[in-house]
Amino acid sequence: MFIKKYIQEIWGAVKSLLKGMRRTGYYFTHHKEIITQQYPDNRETLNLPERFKGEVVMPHDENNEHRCTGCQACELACPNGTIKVIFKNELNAEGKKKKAIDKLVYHLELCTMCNLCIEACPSDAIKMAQTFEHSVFDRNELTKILNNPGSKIMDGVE
Amino acid sequence: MEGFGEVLKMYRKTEIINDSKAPPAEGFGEADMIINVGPQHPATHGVLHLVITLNGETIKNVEPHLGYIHRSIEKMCESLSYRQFIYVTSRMDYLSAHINNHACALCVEQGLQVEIPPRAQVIRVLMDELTRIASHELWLGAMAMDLGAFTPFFHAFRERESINDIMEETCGARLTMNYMVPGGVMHDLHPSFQQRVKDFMQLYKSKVHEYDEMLTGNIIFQNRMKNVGVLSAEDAISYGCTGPTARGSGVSCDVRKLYPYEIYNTLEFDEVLETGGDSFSRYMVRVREMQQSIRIIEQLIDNIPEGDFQTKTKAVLKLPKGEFYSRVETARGELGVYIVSEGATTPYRIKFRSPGFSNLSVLNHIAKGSKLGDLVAMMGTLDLVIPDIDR
Amino acid sequence: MTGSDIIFYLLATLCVVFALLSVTTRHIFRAAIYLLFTLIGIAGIYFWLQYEFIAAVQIVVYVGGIVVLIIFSIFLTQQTGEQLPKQKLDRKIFAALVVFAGFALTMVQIYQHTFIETDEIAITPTVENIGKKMLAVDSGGYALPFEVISILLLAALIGCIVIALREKKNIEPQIQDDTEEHKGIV
Amino acid sequence: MWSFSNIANSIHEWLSNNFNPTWTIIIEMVIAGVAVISLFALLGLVLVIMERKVSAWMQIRLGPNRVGPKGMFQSLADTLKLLVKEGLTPGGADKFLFNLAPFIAMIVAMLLMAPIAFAKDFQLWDLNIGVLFVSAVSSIMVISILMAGWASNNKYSLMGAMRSGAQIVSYELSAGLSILAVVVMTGSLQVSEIIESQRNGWWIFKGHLPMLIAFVTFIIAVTAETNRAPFDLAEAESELTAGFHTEYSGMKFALFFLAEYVNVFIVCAIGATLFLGGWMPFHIGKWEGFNHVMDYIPSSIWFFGKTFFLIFLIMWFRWTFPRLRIDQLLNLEWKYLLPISMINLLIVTAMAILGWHF
Repeated sequence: MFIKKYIQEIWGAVKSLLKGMRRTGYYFTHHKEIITQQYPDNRETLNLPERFKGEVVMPHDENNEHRCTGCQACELACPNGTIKVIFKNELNAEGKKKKAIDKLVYHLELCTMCNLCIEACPSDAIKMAQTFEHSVFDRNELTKILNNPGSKIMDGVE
Repeated sequence: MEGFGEVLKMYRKTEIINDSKAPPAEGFGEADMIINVGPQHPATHGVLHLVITLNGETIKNVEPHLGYIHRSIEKMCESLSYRQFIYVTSRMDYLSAHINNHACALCVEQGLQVEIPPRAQVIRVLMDELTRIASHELWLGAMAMDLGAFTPFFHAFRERESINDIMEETCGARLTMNYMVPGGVMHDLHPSFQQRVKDFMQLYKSKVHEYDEMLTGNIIFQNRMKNVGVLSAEDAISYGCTGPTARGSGVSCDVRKLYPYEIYNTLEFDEVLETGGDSFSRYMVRVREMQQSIRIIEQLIDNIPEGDFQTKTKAVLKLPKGEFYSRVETARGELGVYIVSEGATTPYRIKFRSPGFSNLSVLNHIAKGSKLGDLVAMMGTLDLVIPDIDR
Repeated sequence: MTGSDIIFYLLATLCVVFALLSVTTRHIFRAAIYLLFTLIGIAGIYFWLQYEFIAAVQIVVYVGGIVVLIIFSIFLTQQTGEQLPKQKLDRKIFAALVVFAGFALTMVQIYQHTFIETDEIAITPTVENIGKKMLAVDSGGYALPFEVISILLLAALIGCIVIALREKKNIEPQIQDDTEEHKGIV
Repeated sequence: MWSFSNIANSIHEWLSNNFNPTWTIIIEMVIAGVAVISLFALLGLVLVIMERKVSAWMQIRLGPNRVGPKGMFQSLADTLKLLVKEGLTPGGADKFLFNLAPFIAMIVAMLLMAPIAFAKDFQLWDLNIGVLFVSAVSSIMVISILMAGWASNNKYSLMGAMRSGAQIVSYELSAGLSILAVVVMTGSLQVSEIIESQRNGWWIFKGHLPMLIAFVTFIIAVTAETNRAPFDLAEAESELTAGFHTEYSGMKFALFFLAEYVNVFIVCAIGATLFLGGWMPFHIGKWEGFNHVMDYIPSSIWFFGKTFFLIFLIMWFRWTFPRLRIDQLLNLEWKYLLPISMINLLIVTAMAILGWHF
């Protein structure tokens, strides 16, 4: 019958709407389900996974020594020309001239965090850091020199 | 400043040309109105530009204008080596970045003729399916928001967020992971991967009924979706639609079933088909597809074989002279990667067959004669990702 | 002059000024809005007279109904920013004369009419009284005019539906043609 | 018992003793105007923060939590921002009407405050057609939206205005019919009399099922009339960016925004007055002790409690449902709400004649 169908239709519609309202009502009263992370406040407790790709850094040990031989593998592997290796000639202990890196220039503004340079590095000289707050006021600050001033290559790394 | 004045004059001139007094386009009636939706519009989710001819609220014609986010990824890939070009494809369909990378890696592997270790295959499939769920979750939320329901957006993002956390832990990034390399995957799985995926599946299963309560069963939602933007199976084929868009019209086109790659032929899962062809069918296909992905993950998560995660390949890859094509099923449809190699370290020509482009092309066909409010429902269920269309 | 008088003259000026603006403006949409203000002013005068019911009905019918309809018809036929063409001087003079003649006729009628004072107690305009009077069939009842007006409105409604239906027929085949064309390609 | 009417009477007496009648009226009007405007501003602030918190908790978020304790002063900061923002007027716009529209929206919302009884004996103007006045004046609201949509010279705005016109004009019918249900029961349009008739029970309980249906129809219709989701087609942001107020910014936008929230408050206050007994406390039949406790709660708290409950209900709708399409919206009105409320009105009339209510 027409009227029966009409009323059934309305009843079904109201029921479906009430179902949705029950769901939102549930969340309105259950504040434990809130998933918001209050980002700048939780900086101390923020735990980024160790594989997170934030920026490329070159670890130095306590003697200010790094592991980079200047093989340019990273420079070649990079799809964007983010890394540039600049050489200098250095005298080693025996007084021989030896090629070593002067600066390893890293353009953070060009980097896409693809991890290919770290994969390519044969001596594990560079790695990804977990920093992610990269905003600066001057674009030039994003061009970084990865090796510390006066740093040397670690002994035994070829 | 002289030059600026000239530009201003030109601008004014074009304004006059675009005036409604100019001779109207063909089939443009007296009562019609042209309205520009986009490139900055909340419903286009990106920089799509639709020129819509309206008669009142009724759509007479939709003309998509593309190119606002064209970055010539294909051309860019030609100057990158076979290892390097994979990461660029993450930027095409950024919601299924993994699957895009997978297609490229498959194509390169086809050229190199390397065997992928079984562990890497399983990892790849797991990641693909996780990406598919994440992509569909985002689509669900965004589409609900297009229809005016804000709350499901946040509920869907809760699940997506936990997938992103899993991705972050294993791949090191949340959206553009670049986890695939020719010959396998970049890292081994994170030790806690299995547990976290299981946690995610538990979360998903405990929350999946919410979509039915908030959307699927909702009478307003059903009215907005049913018999809206009906795409027949013939039209889906002739416009080259793939993925959930075509499967919503009853066209079987799942690459995972028809041209299985990796280990898909050993897995148990159904190709989701709906025969309605309307927006609601497309919606149902995606919702059910998420459950199929969960099913695949369930089969694999406890059976990840031990072994290498990557085949050792040469430092500099060179594909032999020839043409290579590989296809995968992304969250949006079939993605084809076509490489022409001249034997050098970089491809001679690369062509991507992106699913979004063909899916967008049906928009005018299905939108004609429907209301303006339906257009957002159609665009939502076509699941357009603009960088995928423009590349 | 008491406060009450001041309010009356304010309302009266409002009505007259907006009525004049409404016929002199060349923006058609503004004319509708000025008309709206005139009608609201008249409603204000009813409120001032403490005929709240009539005032409310004035707003419901004229502001909520008639002006909205006028605005809708402007929306459907006109373009934003377009001005109406300037009228010729002779037309203006003629219109002014007609208006003046009408005004004079009304005023003459009012001044010649002898208003008879009655001893009967005025009916308080409460809702109940108005309702009873509206449906009364004895002398002084408004049942017949009420019904006549409703038939007129019904006729107008049917006319609207007929016009709307005719237009629909013209549009539909056009859409069908388009879909057939596409099927041909397939 | 402590009451607002005593304060009002003492002020009136003091003014009458010190000034002549004209000045007394003018000063009283100024006081009432200032009170309405401050209530207006306060309501805007409270309702905005309420909406944001309600939406946040439904969407498993925290919501504003920076300005003030728990973010309670967030809407104050928003107001400050809107005040200092530039109010742009687009080039091709009809400047006069464009700038006039938000003020019309405001003035209408203010006028609607007049017949609402905020507490026992606390009412600005208890005119004998109170309810009709509200539904009449609220129909001017649509004019401001149409004006804004037309004057913006923007196609989105125009479409939003057209939609809103069609929507408000049609939903006024079922809102009016469901108001009539109560009017038929009480036999009066006067707000104070309607409240008085609910001394022994609210209409929603006294009137059995037909009154409940009238209440539901009323809530649906006023949600549509105030352009709130799921009927927010006039500003449907995914279709029309922002509908009729696409081109508005700064304070002019804020006025529209405020008017929307105040309208929500007013329709909920009317709903509370008609169906939930206004400031009348909740009484249960013969439970004398219980009724006595309820009487101790001030009448203004009863009124605002009921009103804010209805506002919460309307917000709950907004954050749960998807938006309707324009033809479905009109279908809902003409095929469902209007016939239902018409038949309902007939039943209510029969009930009133036969005296089938408590």
